[in-house]
Order: sequence, then structure tokens, then C-alpha cells
Amino acid sequence: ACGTDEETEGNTGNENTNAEEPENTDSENAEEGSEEEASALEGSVVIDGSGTVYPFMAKMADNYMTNEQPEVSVEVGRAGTSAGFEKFLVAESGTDFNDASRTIKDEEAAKAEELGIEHKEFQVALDGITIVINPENDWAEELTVDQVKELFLASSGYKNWSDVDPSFPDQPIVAMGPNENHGTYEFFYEEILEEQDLVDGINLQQDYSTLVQLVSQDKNAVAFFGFGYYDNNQDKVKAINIDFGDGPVAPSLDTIGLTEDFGYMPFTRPVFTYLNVGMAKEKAQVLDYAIYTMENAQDVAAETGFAPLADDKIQESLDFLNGLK
Amino acid sequence: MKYMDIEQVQKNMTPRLFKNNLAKSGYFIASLFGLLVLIILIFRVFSDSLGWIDWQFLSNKLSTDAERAGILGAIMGTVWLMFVVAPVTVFLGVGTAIYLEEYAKKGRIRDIIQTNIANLAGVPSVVFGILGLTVFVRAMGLGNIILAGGLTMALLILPIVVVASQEAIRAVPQQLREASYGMGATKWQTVKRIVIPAAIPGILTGVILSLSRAIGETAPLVVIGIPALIMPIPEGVFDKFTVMPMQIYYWTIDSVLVEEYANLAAATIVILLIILFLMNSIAIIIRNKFQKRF
Amino acid sequence: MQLHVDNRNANQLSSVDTSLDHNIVYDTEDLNLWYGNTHALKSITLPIYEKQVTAIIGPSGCGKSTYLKTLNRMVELVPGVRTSGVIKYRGQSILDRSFKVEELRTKVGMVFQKPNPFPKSIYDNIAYGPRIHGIKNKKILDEIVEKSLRGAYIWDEVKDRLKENAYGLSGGQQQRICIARCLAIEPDVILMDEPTSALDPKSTLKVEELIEKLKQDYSIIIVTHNMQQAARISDKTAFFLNGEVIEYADTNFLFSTPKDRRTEDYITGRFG
Amino acid sequence: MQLHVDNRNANQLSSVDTSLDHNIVYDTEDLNLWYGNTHALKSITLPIYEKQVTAIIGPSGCGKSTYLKTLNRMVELVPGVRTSGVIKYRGQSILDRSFKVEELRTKVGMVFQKPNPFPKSIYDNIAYGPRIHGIKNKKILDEIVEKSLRGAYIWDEVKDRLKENAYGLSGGQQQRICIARCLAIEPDVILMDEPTSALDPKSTLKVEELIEKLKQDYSIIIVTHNMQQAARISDKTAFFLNGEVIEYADTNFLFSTPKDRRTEDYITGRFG
Amino acid sequence: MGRSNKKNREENLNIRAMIEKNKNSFSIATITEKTIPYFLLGIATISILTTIGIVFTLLSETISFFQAVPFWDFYTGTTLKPLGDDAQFGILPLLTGTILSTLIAIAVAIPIGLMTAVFLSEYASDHIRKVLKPILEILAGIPTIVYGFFAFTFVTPLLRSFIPALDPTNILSPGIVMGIMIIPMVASLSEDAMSSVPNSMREGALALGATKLEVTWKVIVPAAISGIIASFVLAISRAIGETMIVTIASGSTKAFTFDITQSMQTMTAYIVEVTGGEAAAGTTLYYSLYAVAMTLFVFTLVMNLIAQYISRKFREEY
Ligand SMILES: Nc1ncnc2c1ncn2[C@@H]1O[C@H](COP(=O)(O)OP(=O)(O)OP(=O)(O)O)[C@@H](O)[C@H]1O
Ligand SMILES: Nc1ncnc2c1ncn2[C@@H]1O[C@H](COP(=O)(O)OP(=O)(O)OP(=O)(O)O)[C@@H](O)[C@H]1O
Ligand SMILES: [Mg+2]
Ligand SMILES: [Mg+2]
Ligand SMILES: O=P([O-])([O-])[O-]
Repeated sequence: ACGTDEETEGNTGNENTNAEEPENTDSENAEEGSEEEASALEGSVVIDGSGTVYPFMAKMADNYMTNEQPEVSVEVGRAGTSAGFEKFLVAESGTDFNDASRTIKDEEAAKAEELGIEHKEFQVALDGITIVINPENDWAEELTVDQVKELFLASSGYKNWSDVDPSFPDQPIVAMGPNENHGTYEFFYEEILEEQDLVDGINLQQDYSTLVQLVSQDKNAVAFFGFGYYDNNQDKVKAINIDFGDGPVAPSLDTIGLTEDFGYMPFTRPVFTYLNVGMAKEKAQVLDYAIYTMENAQDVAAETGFAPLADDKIQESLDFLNGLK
Repeated sequence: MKYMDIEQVQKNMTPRLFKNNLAKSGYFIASLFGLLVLIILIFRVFSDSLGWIDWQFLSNKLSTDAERAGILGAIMGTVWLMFVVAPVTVFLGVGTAIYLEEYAKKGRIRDIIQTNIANLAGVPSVVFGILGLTVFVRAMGLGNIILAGGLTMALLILPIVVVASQEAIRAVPQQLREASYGMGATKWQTVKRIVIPAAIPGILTGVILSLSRAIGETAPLVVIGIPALIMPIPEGVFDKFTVMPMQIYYWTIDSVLVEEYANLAAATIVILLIILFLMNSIAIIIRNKFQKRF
Repeated sequence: MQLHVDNRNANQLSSVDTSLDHNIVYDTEDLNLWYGNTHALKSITLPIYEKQVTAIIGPSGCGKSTYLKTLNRMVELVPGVRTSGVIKYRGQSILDRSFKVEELRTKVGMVFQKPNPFPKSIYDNIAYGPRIHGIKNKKILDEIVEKSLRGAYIWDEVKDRLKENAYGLSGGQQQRICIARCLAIEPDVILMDEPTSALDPKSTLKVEELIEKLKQDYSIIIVTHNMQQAARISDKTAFFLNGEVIEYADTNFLFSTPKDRRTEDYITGRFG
Repeated sequence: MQLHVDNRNANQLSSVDTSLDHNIVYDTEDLNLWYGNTHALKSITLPIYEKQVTAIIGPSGCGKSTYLKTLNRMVELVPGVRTSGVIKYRGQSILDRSFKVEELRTKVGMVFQKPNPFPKSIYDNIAYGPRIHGIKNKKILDEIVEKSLRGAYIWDEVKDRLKENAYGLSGGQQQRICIARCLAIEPDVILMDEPTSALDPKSTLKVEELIEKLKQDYSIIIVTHNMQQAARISDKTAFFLNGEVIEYADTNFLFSTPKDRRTEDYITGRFG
Repeated sequence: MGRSNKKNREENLNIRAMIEKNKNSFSIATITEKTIPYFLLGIATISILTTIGIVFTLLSETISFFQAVPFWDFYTGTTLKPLGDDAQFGILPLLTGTILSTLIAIAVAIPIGLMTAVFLSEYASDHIRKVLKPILEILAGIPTIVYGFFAFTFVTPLLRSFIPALDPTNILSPGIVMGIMIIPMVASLSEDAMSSVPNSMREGALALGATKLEVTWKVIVPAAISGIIASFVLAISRAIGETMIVTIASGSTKAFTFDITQSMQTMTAYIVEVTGGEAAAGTTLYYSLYAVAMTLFVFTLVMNLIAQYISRKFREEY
């Protein structure tokens, strides 16, 4: 009964035409009823999770409430991917969506099953782990992927920049990153460092803003976090161009978006949102918002420092959602 | 036999007076230190907020778009929060004060309550946050709504209101009570018709000051959990909410994402400081107006 | 209008005066009182007569105020007070625990040393007593207020500012407001504790005049430091010293031919 | 030991006494003083003589304390005080801005109405003055403390408890400690503002005795409410009224044959 | 004659009769009168319930925590690594953070606050005092969140221009700002204590030729010392419990160090971090929140009791 709302969205200037065509035709037959229902939507949509995805999701929620359904209250938190899953995986009163900068872990999936929470993963955009340094750092602007890893690895034994390359200054490496609450940390630790120990005394922070400040104020600092946080602070921090074997690659929406091998690939990662399917079936506004999100993902991604997904990925998700109606 | 050598005394006098004058300047400068910090702080905030405070800022909903963002939601969140905090603390605070000052006999119970209140006044606000989270948000299942935040804040400022009300009640001259009893009034009649009305200005001053404390508190709400983005304007005490200090917190953190958020945070600080300043002024006016009436 | 009421009152009362002259309102027998360990009243025995002014004199700290406050049990407000002995008000033993003090106090008005109007309007001050005793009718209250203010001879001075705060009045006016407040519940006895000692001579005179008029209607017990005042306005005088009644007699008699040496010393100003 | 010191003092001083009898220590000319708008002292002219006790009497509020506090410029502690006229202490004009008050006050001791020992040990109370003036030597301080306490005739009472807090003493003892504290800086003049009015009769007697002994050594100016006291202990008496000096004369003379009607009224107790 | 008088009154206005009549309807009033004390006692008990509530919530979860982490390990552990597979719970890093920030705060607040108190109480004219005191009170009324960003965005960069080795998040800067925040508390409570020393004490000393400086330090301060110390203790308690300033400006490094130029975390900031991430009930991380809060609570409670004890003694003095 509630599946007709995306109709309105489609009509109110969604330019993501490719993704929309089938969507529109799908719901055309329900058009009459939809207008009333669209205006009748209300209630709340509760989203928490990844801080990396937060800018994307906040923008999405803002657009949705401003342009689509002013009566629906979408609240977006950003406790971090892992902490978000803790809130997501609560029987009855869990969150509707959990943003994630990594895929769900086995334990988390198991817990969901135990609680009877049916969930669905949606890729919403692509992010690139960006390694940032202080703008005054003129020695480490280009590094190989191994050198980057060694900066953060305990096993490398690097203390000073000069350990990386003798031509670098004899200054301590000050390594930083988001703490274990964050999917970004887990992705970095699991996928990039392959679960090897990080250097002792690495400065792990809860807030990305603190990290940006820290790097911008310390000549010897090096940190990792999502591209968006770099993109918005290019005046404060500088990204390392990473040589994956074919010459240095600067992180950018273009290079992150390229999934081919010569792109930024090993450091590129999809970011997700997880939907509580039960909630979507139960609450019209949740499903409506999910559909809206997928329809607008490509635009909002670009606006908030993410590389857009390919069309077929989007379509896949929309197909699933429309099936829930 | 003379012990005091007057010449020696005179010789000592100059350095002693010099030290005195030096100290005086030192103390004066120390007193101005606070003022200096205040000026720097306010100057920075005001200059950052320049051009950002306008009607639109005050009347718009929150937004991720700095140009469109407004703090009506945060202001209304604060207003609704006060709708919970004010009646609850006034009821509990004044009631407790009346009990302690007018009814409780000197002794065990009174001492226990009094000591307890003094101790509660020193409990860190973040601990009250944990109490609120555990009791109101989780155990009572209210969730992070205005009612839960308000009750937490009410308990937080309760000791301040109790102490202020006690002082106000104590300041009511005994003769007024005697006059009332002398007319055959009962205790409660005397309390209700004479003591409370006479103590109201003092109580009000204390209540306003403690509410302004509650308005500026962040830590308990952080603990209770306020979403980073919440756009709808709250319409009642069962709604989710954000308040100005929380918005300042998030905007400043997020200024790494959108630089203008720093200005929004500064603008919100200015509004918050203006509100607090107004509340304090009202409290001072009431205090001055009703001082030494008897 | 005012004159009319005054005349009538005067007529009524002077006539009553004689007929009831020697009834006892308060009878105190062997009253002792302790504040903690301080023995403040020692074996006081004192009959007090209706429609008379009884003055209590004595040096500071001799227990005058304490005795007065015992008569309406106000002394109980001090923690740790103990009493022994009997006080009978119109035959009822008022020191009994079971005795309702509120009822006693509606019949026994009290005026204090420092004028203590409530921080309310003049009207509300006077109406306070009737209101707490359940009189709510606005018209009746209006009448009571006017009658009481006239009774305290202050109506003309305040009739145009009844809604103003009583604290705007002069000390002497405030004291008469306090007396009017007392009159509003038509007491039987009025206790006055140095009612003029905080007033200037002119206001003192006014209040003294008032007391002389009131005694036609009420039994008045007045504590005073001022011997002249006692001599001028009272019918009977009791001299207290160190918590004891040293002498109690007709005022004329006590001041002209004191029996006790200490009384004589006191009234001639040799101590106190 | 005590006797010995006493005798020596007495000997030294009685001899000095006669020779300097009529030197002026303080000369006040046309002194006016205002507290804000209150004109508290009006054109006071008053010479004060060395090694004498000068009493200042007068009803409450007449300016006695104010005058006394002007003599060591203590009155300046009240905000908004203004003065005109001249006070000369041993020829120096002390009201000048440039005059060092601290120096004046080391020469002019003061004893207050309420005993005001510091909340320190008895020893530290007495040693306070010498210490601030730069005497640090423990042995000398010990001597000063003993000498001053003997001088104030309280040594025997406190010699075994010098380390105890001065607040443990009785009021009269405290007052004598305050006097000893004064003596410790060997003042030239001692100002006393009703030094016995907070004391019981017995302590009063002790302090009066002390004053009589002290006057052999020091010039003393004493404010008192007690006419008998003034008559007993002073050499000269000044009668103040409403901020003016009404009469100033030898004490015997003033009390026996007052020239001014108001003085007579006052000393015979007709007002005040 | 007496009869006619009575009759007359009745015709006009018999207040006494009305009062007597109303007395019968007084029963509700009597019940109110009887129940009110119990009702008010009930209200007054809420404050006790609050304390019990705090102690109970903290204690029950703290006990669970100590089942997972031995008491001794917790209080002697120098490693705090609450997340990850090899989680370790030692509170010492948080304790050093808390203690260092508090020490820095009182190192700022006590001298400046006390000097301000001396100035206000002993030197300032009424006029200056009337202006200066409310200004200082404004300082106390500024929300801590505002101070937090002031520390992070102004004081830290400023300090770094003097101390290049200073980390961008460190315990020094929030410590100083916390100190500034509690200056008014020290100043105002100490000033109260000093002003309540009777004037006669000042006069006594001044009359001996003492300068104001000597009067202040040798007479007034010793006489007011208990009140002054009580103000210090309360200020310390306040600094221990302060949350937002350290949350924002001291970072969240859980290092066991005494180097104030480094980033470290306090107990309060840890609580905010953990609740911000919302640990799931039942995990050791979740229980650690309560164990830390309990420790914090006990710390401030002890401080408050000390302050009360001192100021009670102080009241007896003169
Ligand atoms: N509340 C109290 N607690 C303890 N003792 C008291 C109290 N009130 C009075 N006293 C003591 O009881 C004695 C009698 O006091 P009371 O006030 O009756 O004297 P008084 O004759 O009215 O004196 P005054 O003329 O000064 O008013 C005094 O010794 C006084 O110190
Ligand atoms: N600090 C002050 N501010 C304003 N006026 C004052 C002050 N101190 C005293 N006065 C006024 O100055 C006048 C003289 O006061 P002073 O204290 O010198 O009187 P006194 O003769 O010592 O009286 P008492 O015998 O009561 O001690 C009085 O009218 C008093 O009200
Ligand atoms: Mg009395
Ligand atoms: Mg005086
Ligand atoms: O905030 P995260 O995206 O790193 O979980």
C-alpha cells in the first residue's frame, strides 16, 4: 500500500534518469493513489553508523525532508560503523538504517539472525582511503603503497621519516587515525594492513575533525581517513599520491571511481547503508526513504566527496526495494 | 628599655609601602585577567559570527547546507526542555526547601538531606547523564526524547534550586511568621500565604540562574545521545530534539567538512550567550529590586 | 461616616466597661518557663482583668516578652522551650497539648515591637486574618477592612491607597496597620510587646491614643520599657525582674507607693 | 621579676611626667568631616596634652568615634569620607595626602570597643606589631611579648598559655591582650574607643586600673559613654554634641561646674 | 447594655460569628495541615533517591565490570585499550589525565582566584567590586562547550607558538582553560570567606601600622583560611568533573604519561567517548563506563565531603 511514494520523487526533478526509467513505469499504475499517500507520509526514520558516510546521509536526509516529505523526521547519527551496528542490532527498537564503511561482520550477521532482524546491504557510494600529511611536508608527497603501509605498521620499526627514505628529514613519524569505533579503522587494519599490528602509540581519535586539526598542526603527522574529509580540507592537509605500481595516483573522485586496476583501487572501498528490512515493510516512510536514497545516491555522492556508483549497482538495489512494496 | 627603633621602623617603611603598592597592582591585574579572557573569547565568537546571524538563521530548520541552516529547532528544543526542567525543579526544589526550612526538626533527617544536597551539587554533570541514560532513556524506555533529557537536567540543577530557595526562605523575617501565627493562622497557611510569597523573588532568582545553567549544559545530553542531524522542529516533550550547545558541538566538529559550520557554531554561541545574558540580567534585576524589602 | 461609627462604638463600650470590669480573662498560676537551661519565667501568678489595660514593666531580659508570648503560646516557636504551671484563658487551660492554639490565637491578637506588616497591600494585610478563617466574600471583606482601619484610626490616612504595599507607610502608620490587622478578627484580648518603642514621639502619641480608645472594647496587655507610658495608659501594672513578678497592683498605686524596694528603684530610674 | 619591671617603669615615668605635663601631642584646628553628605564633625578645635588621659563624652552619634578615628586616619577606611581643617601630631600635619599613615599608626595605638584579638595565639597577637615592623629575632620578640603583657597586667594570667588561641580568653582578658598588643609597638599615644563598654563590671575595673597606670607612660584619649568612668580616670574631658565640641576643660572642673547648659543636662543624665 | 452591644454588632458585621461558623468546615484544612509535612518530606526524599539512584546504577554495573576485570588490575593497570580483540582495562591513564588536568587548572585558578579575591575584598572600592564581580560571574556562566572550543582553537595554537613541542591535542591547554573557568568560583568563595572576617580584625592590624598587604596575608587570610581552602577543594572537585573542555581539547589518546604536552584522556572524556559510541549492554566496554563513572563519583564525593567538613569547622571559629 505504501510503495507508491517514489513516484512523486521521480516527478519532482530527479535527474538520475537512467536509474529511474524502470522505476517510473513500475509505479505508473499506482499514480492516482500515490499523490494523497505521498503527502500523508509521516513518522520517523532513524539512521546511525559510519561517520564516513554521515555527510552523504545527512545531505540525503536534508534533501528528502526539504524537497520530498517535510512531515517525515529523518534523524542521522554517526556513532561509527561498529557502534552503529550495536544500535542497529536491537530487537524492536533498533535503528532503521546503519551506515557502514565496511561490510557487516560475521558476528554481527549472526547476531542479526539470532534477533530475527532481516537486513539488506546497499552500496551507496565509493570512498578512497586517503593518506594525509601536513601541507608543509614536502618530502612524502609521493610514496609507494608499501611505504604507506610501513608508516603504520609496527613490524616496519620505522620511527623517523628518514627510516622510510634516507633523503627524508630525521623527524619522528606521528601516525594517526580514527579509533576502533570506526569502520575506516577496520577497513584499514583488515584490508590494507592485512591485520598486522599498527605502530605503538598511534594516535587514534573519535572525531575526524580532531584528526584534521591534528594533521594540519603537526609537520610530521600522517593520518588516514575517508576522501571526503580530505576533499573538504585541502587547505589544511595534503594527500599523499600513492604509487600502486604504475606511477603515483592522486586520490580524486575520478581515480576512486575507477574500479580498474590502474586506479586508486586497493585503497578504494564501497560504503554502505544497511536497511532493517522488517522496518521497511512495516513503515512506509522507511521504505520510501530507502528508495529515495538509491535514486539520488549518485548526485549526493558527488556533492559530498564520494565517487558515484555505477548505474547497474543502483538498479540492483532499486529492484530489491521495489520488490518490498 | 626601648625595643622599637623608630629610625629602623621608618627605614623599613619605604620597602613595605612599595611592596604594598606592588601587590595592589598585581592583584588588580590578576582580577583583570578574567576580564581579558572574556573579552578575547567574546571578540572571537562575535567576529566569527558576523554576517551569519539574521532572521533566517533564527527561523530556519537545521540543514546540511550552511546557507540555509537555522537554529529554530535547537531553540525550540531548549524551550521544550525548559518546559520539563522548570516545573519539575521548582516543584521538587521549593518543596524540599520548604520542608528543610519550615518543617524539618533539627536532627538526623534534616542533616542527611542537607548533606546529600550539598553532595549532589558536586556530582559531575556527566554522571547525571549516565543516570539519565540508565534510568530514563533505557530502564523507563523513554528513549532520547525531551522528557528524558529534561528530567535528567532537572535532577542536575535540583541542588542549586534547593539551596537558593532555602536562602530565600530563611531571609523571610521571623516576625512575619509570628504575625501570621498571631492571627491564628496554621503553619501551612503561614507558609503558603506569607513565607512563599515573600520568598518568591529569591526563589525566582535561583531558578532563573539554575535554568541558565541547564541551558548551557552539554555533557549529560551527549551521554544521553542526541542525533547529529535532526531537522523537524520539536512539538512536544515526547519528541526527539537537539539544543543549542549540542548544535555548537556538532557544528564545530563538522567544520572540517564544511568550513562555514564554524561560523554557524559561532553564531549559535552568540545567540546562546545573549540568552544567558538576558536571563542573568533578569535575575539580577529581580534580586536588586526586591533586596532589603523588610 | 467615620465620626458616626466612632461615636457609636464609644457609647456602646463605655457602658459595657463598668458592667464587666472585674472579670478575669487570663489567669496564670505558678507558671515556669525554660529556654533550654535558662529559667526565664519563675513561678508567675498573675490574674488579668477584662477590658483593662495591664502593663508589664521591667528591665531588659526580665521575661516580659516571654510571658506575653506564653499567653498565646507563641513562645512554642522557639525550639526547646518547656513550661510548667497553668494559664487559664476564660477558664480553659491553654497550655494543654490538646488545646488548639490556632483557636486561641484568633481570639488573642498580638502587636509586636517592630511593626511587621506583611509585604502585601494594605487591604490584603487587614483581610489576611478573616481570609485564613474562611471569609471569602469580597463585600464582607471590604467592610471588615474599613471597619478595622477605622477602629485603628488610620482609615482616613490610607483609604485612598488600600492597594499599595504596606511597606510604603511610615513606621507609626505601619504599627497602626498591624493593630488594625489584629482588630479584623475581632479579638477578645490584644497583646502588645513594646508597640511604640520603634516609633518616633509623634507616632507614639497616636498609638497611645488608640490604645486608650481600644481598651473600651478589648482587654489589652502591654509590655513597655517606658514608665511614663505605663503610668499614662494602664489600669494595672506588673513589675517583672529576673523572670519573677515582684509587684502587681493598680497602676496609680504601684507608681505612687511601690511596696517593694526593687520596684521603687526601677521606677525611679536607679537601674534598668 | 614582674614587680621589678613594674617598679622600674613607674620610676622612670613619674619623673618624666611632671616635666612634660603640658606639651601638646595632638592639635586639632577647625576640623570638619563628612560621611558622604552627613556632616559628622563640625569645626572641631581641640588641643590634647601629653601624658594625660583625655576623655571624650557625648550622646550616641555625636561623633566621638569619628573624631578618634580621624586622629590615626582610620576613618579613611570608610568610603566617601572627606575632611577639611588641620590635625597636627607633634607638629606634623597628618591629614596631608603625603603623610604616611602607617608611620603615624605605629606611634598611635588604638583599642576598640569590642575586643578584637587576631585569631592567632596570644604570643602571635602581641608579636604581630613588632614583626611587621621588622623585628624578627626570636629572643627580642619574647622579651617584647613579656614586657607588653606585663604592661597590660595580664602576664600572670596568660604566661602559661602563650601558644593558645586568644579567643579562648574571657572578654576582659581579650581586651587587655589588645591593649598589650598596642603596647608592643611602644606607642606614644593610645586611642581607646569605649574600651570597657563590652565588658562586665569586674573586667571594667581591671581595665580602668590599667589605664590609670598607663597614663604615666602614654598619652591616652578615651571615648566613653560612662560619665563616672570619665570622671574617675581622666584629666581632661571634652563634651561632644552633634559633631561639635560643646565644652572642653579639666575633668574636675567640667563635671563640677559645667559652663554650658547642654553639658549640664548631659552629665546629669537628662538626655543621651 | 452588654446585650444591645452584641445585637448591634450582629446587625452590622459579626466577624467573630462568621469565624466560628467557618470553623466547622475546617476539616479539609485540618487534613491538609496534617498531610503537608509528609508530602513535603516525600518531595525532599527525591534528592536522596537521586543519590541512591546514582549509586545504585553505578554500583550494579561496576560489580559486573569487576567480574570481568579484577579490581586490582583495573586500578593498577597502565594500559587502557577498550576496543579490539586484546582489550585491556587499566584506569591509570585516565587517572593521570584527570589528575594532571586538575592540577593545571588549580595552578591557574588558585593564584589568580585568590589574588582576585584579595583585590575584591581588601583593595577594591565598592564601585569597582560592583562592576568586577558580575563580570567574573559571567565567566562562570559561560557554557563549557564554548570553553572547549576556545581551548582547542585559540589557547592551543597560542601555546604552540611558545611551546613548539605541544601536541595539537594536549592536557595543558584544556587544563588552563578549566582553570580560567573556575577562577570565579575560587575568587567568589574566598572573597566571601575573607569579607566575613570582622572588620575589627582589619582595624586592629591597621592601627598597629600594618600595610594592607600585611593585614591581608598575616591576619585576614589566616582567619579565613578554612573558607579559602574549602573554595579550593570545591574548585578541584569541579575540575575533576569537567567534561566538555577536555573532551574537545585533550584528544582521546589513552596513554599513561605525565607529559602535559601530550594528548591524553580524562575519566569524563572517556565516559563521553564510550557513550557517544554507545557500547552494547553486556560488553566489558559498557561496564567499564560505569566503573570509570563510579571512580569519578567517589573522587568528587570525597572532595565535597572534605569541603563541607572544612567549611563547617570554619563556621565555628569566630
Ligand atoms: N529564643 C530564646 N532562646 C533562649 N533564651 C531566650 C530566648 N529568648 C529570650 N531568652 C532569654 O530569656 C530571658 C527573658 O527574655 P525576654 O525576651 O522575655 O526579655 P524581655 O523582658 O522581653 O527583654 P527586652 O526588654 O530586652 O525585650 C532572657 O534572659 C533571654 O536571654
Ligand atoms: N561609616 C559611616 N557612614 C556614614 N555615616 C556614618 C558612618 N559612621 C558614622 N556615621 C555617622 O556619623 C555620625 C557620628 O558617628 P560616630 O560613630 O562617630 O558616633 P559616636 O559618637 O561614636 O556614637 P556611639 O556612641 O554610638 O558610638 C553619626 O551620625 C553616624 O550616623
Ligand atoms: Mg522583649
Ligand atoms: Mg562610637
Ligand atoms: O566512521 P566510520 O565510517 O569510520 O565507521
